[in-house]
Amino acid sequence: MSTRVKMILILTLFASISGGVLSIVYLFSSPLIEANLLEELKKSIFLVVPNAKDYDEKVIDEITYFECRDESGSTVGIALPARGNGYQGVIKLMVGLTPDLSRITGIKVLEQIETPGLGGRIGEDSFQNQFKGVQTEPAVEYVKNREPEKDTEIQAITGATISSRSIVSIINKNIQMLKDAL
Amino acid sequence: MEVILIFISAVLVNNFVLSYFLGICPFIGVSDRIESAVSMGFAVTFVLTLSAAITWLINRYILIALNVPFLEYVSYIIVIASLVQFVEMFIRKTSKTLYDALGIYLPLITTNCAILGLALFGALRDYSFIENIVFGIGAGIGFTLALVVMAGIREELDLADVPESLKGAAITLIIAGLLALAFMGFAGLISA
Amino acid sequence: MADTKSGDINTGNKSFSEFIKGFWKENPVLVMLLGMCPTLAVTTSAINGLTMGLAVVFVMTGSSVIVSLVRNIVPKQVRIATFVVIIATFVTMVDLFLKAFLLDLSKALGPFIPLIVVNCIILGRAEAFASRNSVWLSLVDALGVSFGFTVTLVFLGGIREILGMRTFFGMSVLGEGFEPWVIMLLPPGAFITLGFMLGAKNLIDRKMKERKKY
Amino acid sequence: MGITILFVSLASMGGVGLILAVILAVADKKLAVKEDPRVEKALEMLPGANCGACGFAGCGAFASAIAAGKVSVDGCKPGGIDVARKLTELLGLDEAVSVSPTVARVFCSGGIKETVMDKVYNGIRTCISANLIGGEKACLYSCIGFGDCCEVCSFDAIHMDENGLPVVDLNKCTGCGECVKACPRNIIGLTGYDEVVHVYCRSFDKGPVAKKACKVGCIACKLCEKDDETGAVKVIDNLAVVDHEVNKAPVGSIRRCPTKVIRVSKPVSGYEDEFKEKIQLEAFEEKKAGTSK
Amino acid sequence: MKLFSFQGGVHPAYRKELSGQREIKEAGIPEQLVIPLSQHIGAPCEPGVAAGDRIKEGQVIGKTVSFVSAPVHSPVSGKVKKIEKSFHPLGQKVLSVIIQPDDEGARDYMKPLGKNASELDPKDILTRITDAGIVGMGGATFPAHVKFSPPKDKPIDTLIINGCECEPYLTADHRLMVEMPEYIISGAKMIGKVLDVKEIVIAVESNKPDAVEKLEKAGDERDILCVLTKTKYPQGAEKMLIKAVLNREVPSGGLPMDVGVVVSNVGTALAVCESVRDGKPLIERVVTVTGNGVKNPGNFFVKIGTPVKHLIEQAGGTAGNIGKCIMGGPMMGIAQASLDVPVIKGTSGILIMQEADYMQEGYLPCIKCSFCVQVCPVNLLPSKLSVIAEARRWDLADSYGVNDCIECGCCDYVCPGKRPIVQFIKTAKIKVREIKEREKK
Amino acid sequence: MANEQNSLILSTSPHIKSDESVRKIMLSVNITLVPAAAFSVYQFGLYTLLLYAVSIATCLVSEYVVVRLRKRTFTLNDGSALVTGILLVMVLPPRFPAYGVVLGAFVSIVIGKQIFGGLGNNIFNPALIGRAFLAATYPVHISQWILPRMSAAAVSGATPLAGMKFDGIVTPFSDLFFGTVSGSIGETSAILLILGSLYLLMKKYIKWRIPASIFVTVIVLGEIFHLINPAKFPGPVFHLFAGGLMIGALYMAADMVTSPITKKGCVIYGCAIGLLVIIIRLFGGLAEGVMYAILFMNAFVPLINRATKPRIFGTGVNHEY
Ligand SMILES: Cc1cc2nc3c(=O)[nH]c(=O)nc-3n(C[C@H](O)[C@H](O)[C@H](O)COP(=O)(O)O)c2cc1C
Ligand SMILES: Cc1cc2nc3c(=O)[nH]c(=O)nc-3n(C[C@H](O)[C@H](O)[C@H](O)COP(=O)(O)O)c2cc1C
Ligand SMILES: Cc1cc2nc3c(=O)[nH]c(=O)nc-3n(C[C@H](O)[C@H](O)[C@H](O)COP(=O)(O)O)c2cc1C
Ligand SMILES: Cc1cc2nc3c(=O)[nH]c(=O)nc-3n(C[C@H](O)[C@H](O)[C@H](O)CO)c2cc1C
Ligand code: SF4
Ligand code: SF4
Ligand code: SF4
Ligand code: SF4
Ligand code: FES
Repeated sequence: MSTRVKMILILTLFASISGGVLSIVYLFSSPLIEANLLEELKKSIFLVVPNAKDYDEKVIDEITYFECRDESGSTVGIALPARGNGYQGVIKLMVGLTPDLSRITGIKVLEQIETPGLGGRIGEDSFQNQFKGVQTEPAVEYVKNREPEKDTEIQAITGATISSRSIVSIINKNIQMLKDAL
Repeated sequence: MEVILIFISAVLVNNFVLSYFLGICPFIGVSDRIESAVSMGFAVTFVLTLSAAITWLINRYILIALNVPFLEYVSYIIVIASLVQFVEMFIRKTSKTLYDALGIYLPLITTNCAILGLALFGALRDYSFIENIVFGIGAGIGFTLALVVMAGIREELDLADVPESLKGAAITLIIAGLLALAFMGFAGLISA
Repeated sequence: MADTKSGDINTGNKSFSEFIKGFWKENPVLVMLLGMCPTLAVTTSAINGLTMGLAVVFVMTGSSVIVSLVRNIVPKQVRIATFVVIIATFVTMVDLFLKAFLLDLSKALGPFIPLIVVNCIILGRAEAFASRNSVWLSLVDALGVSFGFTVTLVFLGGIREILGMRTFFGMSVLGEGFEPWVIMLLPPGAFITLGFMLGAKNLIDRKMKERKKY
Repeated sequence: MGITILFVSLASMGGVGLILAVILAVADKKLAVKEDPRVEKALEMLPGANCGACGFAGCGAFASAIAAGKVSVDGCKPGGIDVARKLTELLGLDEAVSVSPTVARVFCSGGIKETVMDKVYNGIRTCISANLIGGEKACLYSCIGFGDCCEVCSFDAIHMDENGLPVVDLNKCTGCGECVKACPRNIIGLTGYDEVVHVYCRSFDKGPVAKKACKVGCIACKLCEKDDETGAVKVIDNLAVVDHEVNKAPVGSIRRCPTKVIRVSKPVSGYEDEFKEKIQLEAFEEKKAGTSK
Repeated sequence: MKLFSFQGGVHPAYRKELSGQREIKEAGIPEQLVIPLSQHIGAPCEPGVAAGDRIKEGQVIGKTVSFVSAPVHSPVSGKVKKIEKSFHPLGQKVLSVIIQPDDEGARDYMKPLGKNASELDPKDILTRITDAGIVGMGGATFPAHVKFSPPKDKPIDTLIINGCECEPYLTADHRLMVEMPEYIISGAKMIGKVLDVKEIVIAVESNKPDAVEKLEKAGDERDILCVLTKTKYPQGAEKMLIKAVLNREVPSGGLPMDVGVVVSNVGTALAVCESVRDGKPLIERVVTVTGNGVKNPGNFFVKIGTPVKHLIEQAGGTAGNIGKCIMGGPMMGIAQASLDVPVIKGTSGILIMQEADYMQEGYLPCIKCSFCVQVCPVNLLPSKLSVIAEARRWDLADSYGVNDCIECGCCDYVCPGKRPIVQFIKTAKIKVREIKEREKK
Repeated sequence: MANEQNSLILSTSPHIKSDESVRKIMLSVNITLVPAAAFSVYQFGLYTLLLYAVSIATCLVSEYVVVRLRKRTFTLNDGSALVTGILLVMVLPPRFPAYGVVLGAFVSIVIGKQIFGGLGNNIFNPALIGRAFLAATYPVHISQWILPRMSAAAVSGATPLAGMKFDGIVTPFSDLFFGTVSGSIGETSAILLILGSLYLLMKKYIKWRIPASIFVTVIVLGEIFHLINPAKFPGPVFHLFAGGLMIGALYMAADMVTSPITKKGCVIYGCAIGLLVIIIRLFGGLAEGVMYAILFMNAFVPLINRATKPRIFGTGVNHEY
């Protein structure tokens, strides 16, 4: 057998073996992986929309959101995945809203790579809890170095104005987009 | 506009070497002389651009089209490895000068995280074809920038009284740390 | 490398020396300067370092064995391509495994699991050792090198975790009085710490050599 | 579904592999470049000190030249006979190679204790720089003593002693000649390991001048010439020289020299036997011990 | 009047007041003269006499063996004591004729040719310059007849007579210009005639207005132009002078004749004049003996071969403990190992420094202040060169232009780290040359 | 040898040296910093005096220890560590914790300077390395401001730049000029910094091209952006006197060790710093970019020096005349 034929055979063989082996591993692991992801999604949705027990995935104008129902089946809120740029990189959020989108019921930071101890504190509960009950009309705002006064205000993290501002603007932008779509 | 931001981000803000930690091995290995740093930088930029294009195509027309996402790593890497090998052979045959300047660095590139990292990040971020290529070029230029600056510093330090134990890779890493500190000034440049 | 050539060492000793040299004399990170990317990127905590290290142990032993099994039938021209396919297969398995069972860790390690594929250590070892040696020796070598890698990662991750978060494997070790050094969790901290680790290793080596002389 | 995925995977990966393999195979055929594999092998055999003693830019360049048959295999001094033998094997030559090992020797005996220091030197403390204006010692041919030679030795074979003179560790010295090049006063010379009798002075000054400058220099008194039974020692230009072609030890001269500047150097370990025979060292050492008592 | 100048340079304390106003005196004849047979750039002479010979003042004692060389004449009448290797001001040992003078005063000069340059044949002048053993008196000691016979393809249009004397302390040229301006002017015209130049310029630093006045009076403005240059070291370096006066740049590695210029020192002009007019070979020169190490600094007519020790006595003896004896000025002069070395044709000054004046303790790393870069008249990066030499990276030295350095010492003078930059550069030059030679082989 | 004199000294030319010395230069820098430092103690209280003391002590001790460990002799008393110690404090916020200053000073000397081989060999400005390290280590402390004793503003403790960036407040020029604003300890009083540096400029210890080109670039770019959108971007005068630009341009960018040695290089370096300052201030995530701009450009200095090697006399010109 000439080396060239051998070359072709060997590489093709190894590539297909690899494809085969992996597909088998994948077949076994994919249910677990999917379940994991689903679990996570559920957790975040139920976290930001307190009374929700179940949800429907909806898509409008390429915007995905989750309509949440309680045991009775009535709509108790909307969970909206949102993303945008922070200080260091992309921030992903889940935002819980009342069905009429007028108030925030909770937010959860899903992914962020802000500076630990600084912008990273947007992932802390004390920051996220501030958003409960905040009004979205006309827009969420942040204040610095003082207690919030209005219903639309939250307090920015000291030394991380930019991360805080990013969260606020991500929320505003995504809610606006959803509103426009609906 | 989006394209420009992607470019600036890849070069300065999220420099592959200094903030994503990709391609550190060649960064340390080939940054001792400015000439080789420039050559290596060109070679990496070239391969990054090329593989940005090809992996985008694979992602779109094989992985997504055939719904076999788990083949991502295998398919990217086999293509990149073969591609680099092919380019090396090609350059070697066609131009001796080009081979001496770039070719000898090519085998190093196959085992360079930057190449696969680029493919994975690109796929993760849903870039369009053009965006992906710009991302590749930006990452390559960012890599070259870090490499050449480091080479300049190391050539300077060659003449300095650096403590014996820190000579070579150790001081290079520390300088990379200081460079990363300096690059932190650019953080927030794309988000603000 | 000189000592691997001498024929009079018996196999048992030889494999033992193959095994331990990965820890110090041929430590992949500190001496061969390979696999630097994951070393720097994932070591924000000791546990991340450990997971990464173990993933590398798996991929490396697996692929080393296979590579040395097939080394004689793979023609030179497609050697690299074939090896990366083998390695990538193992990496994908680890990746799927982590995603299925350890989702949080998988997220923390991010893209650096797939990047094991190109980690210079893996390929370096496949090229330099497994493709030339018997299965047993390749296995021992891979284990030694990858454990050396793991230990280094845990060490680096430990330092960064202790100074950056006051904890070690999640346990609090430095008191409240110590204000964490955020820099340790950022890229500069990674580079600088590893740089000093390398310097310390060189210093120890030099001191040992000096002592040997007298 | 499972089967489909399995099938699709097999096919797609197989397809990709096939395409790439074909490309590489074609490239391998069309773009093949021949390279001499012996270069790499030769490089492995060389010591890798990149000292340049072979006259090339480094071990790599030497390896290429060797493979191309442009130079003789014994070009690498540090590698010595072992490397030369290996290279011969590699190249398939069967001519017998004979490499006579060379070592560096320092031809000055005037350290701090023996030479007059009649000026103060204020400047860069390297020999080559000090030599610009004459150094500190009265003798213009003496070792300056700042150790440039030690600095350049890649083999750690040469060190300054407490008397301010360099001493070569003959067992470590590979005869690469770096120190010879570094010395601005030509005090170090490469010598065959078996050439063991030397004049340890390089001063061309006339007797009285030399005597004033240094206690242990050659004063050109010609007594050695007179007492030399072998005809190897001559005084030329106020300095005694030993002709090594005359393969005998000028024991008479060694004994006669009033400043003891003609001496026998220590043997390179491993060659003691050969060496003793050649110059009857033992006999000489005994006699010397007797006279000095 | 416009002051001509160049980029870079330094303003060290000039200290010319020590000897500037002292008239030139005869230094007398020492007990013994040591006359090296190599006092010029080029092949050394062969002895033309033997030990024991009686010789006359002006008699040839060293014969040339090649074109680039200059004969050596006896400065006194007396007896040849011996011919042996002896210390030379440049540091090596050189074959020298040692003469015991007598009081007979026997002279053997050449035949005077005439006074007026315009009436003389340039060929005769050139032959006379050759026979008189004249070399450049500005310090470089390049044989004058070689310099004055440029190849055909390098026409010379300008002769610059260098009266800058930019070295601190030295006043020999200054005194010459003040006391013997006619000789200088006439010598300059003779050289001009040999070279067939269009213009002769005498350049003097602005701190010597009296010299200019005298020169202008002695000369005729139509033939010779006197210009003032800025008082700045190294204004007298020929490359800088040509740039300042004519705005021409001598190419790197080239000579003034490449840009159509010849530069000669005022002392050279004087020697030419004397040899043509009086037939006197170059056996005597003006030397400034100065510094705080001598009691009465002054300027002297000195016989070539006179030991330094004799001159110190003439200047009133030593003051304090002597630390350094420098032949030449403080910026470029050479420190001597003993006081027995003789004055040679290129010695323009003897500077004796007290112990307190010279010592420097060590040096610091370069702090990249770039002072040296600012002052380097040839635009090098002295800091880089010194660091390169310190790290022994000779391979880099060449690419940073080490061989273009004129060793003026400006960089060394200003360096706050007190780095011995010039010594580094000199070392590097040697190494670079060595390596190049080895490569050629 | 029979020589009645004591031995003569041999050295190569030149035999005279100017009276400049490293020590003199460094001491001059220290002295010119005193007015601004004294003003800062007055403005921000005695606590800053403690910080100066701690920083200087740490710098000197670390320098001494490292030099001793490395068995080197020089740089112990040249005063450069003193400069580093003072400048480090001058660029920190007034209430920065003292233990942080100890860490910063240690990092300045050890990582910023000694690991490169000590005085003269460092690539980056040591004081800025210390500050950047602290900014990344204690990011919260580094952005805590207080009002100075002589304050023009009523309440807010924000620095003029942060005020501009996050709240759109432009501080009046006179406050910036005299330093009655909040900010880092020693950066606030532009006038004292300028006065101090005039002496250094005169003595050429500062290469004037560096601050000049920084100022020119900042003024030009500041003006351009101000013209584009006066509401969003403040004018050039504000940029010039707000924040750390004065101390940065006059003392830190101009540090001789870490700036280019060629004239052209200095201009390139200065312009690039000016450009980066404006970019970071106007578009970056941080309010102030001087420190990062200088550090970033420090890294380029070897390349700049190489690219701007001056034309050697007699090369590359037409020799026809
Ligand atoms: C090392 C470092 C990390 C930083 N990380 C963040 C961050 O994660 N999020 C953020 O908003 N700002 C971050 N900053 C920016 C500054 O703290 C910036 O001054 C701050 O956003 C201004 O907000 P303030 O007005 O509340 O001080 C960081 C700065 C530094 C030096
Ligand atoms: C740094 C330096 C300074 C010099 N200064 C003078 C000077 O002041 N006067 C002078 O005549 N020659 C000086 N020379 C020598 C001139 O360059 C040139 O050789 C001389 O003027 C030529 O004349 P000559 O051949 O007659 O000696 C100096 C040279 C150098 C390198
Ligand atoms: C603050 C300051 C600014 C200066 N600006 C200039 C200038 O813009 N142009 C100039 O030629 N000289 C200027 N100088 C004068 C220089 O100090 C000096 O003349 C110049 O550096 C010397 O010229 P050179 O460096 O080109 O050799 C300035 C001096 C100071 C103190
Ligand atoms: C004009 C001038 C400015 C300086 N600026 C700084 C500075 O910003 N930071 C610093 O650590 N040292 C500074 N120094 C001191 C010194 O140059 C510095 O410590 C060196 O970088 C140490 O090698 C300065 C010195 C001078 C002369
Ligand atoms: S002593 Fe000299 S010849 Fe011997 S190995 Fe060392 S440098 Fe080479
Ligand atoms: S032998 Fe030569 S190089 Fe060595 S110390 Fe003596 S003078 Fe210097
Ligand atoms: S480098 Fe040479 S030419 Fe330049 S200043 Fe120094 S000594 Fe003069
Ligand atoms: S003058 Fe001295 S310290 Fe300054 S740059 Fe030049 S060599 Fe360096
Ligand atoms: S691990 Fe080597 S380049 Fe990333």
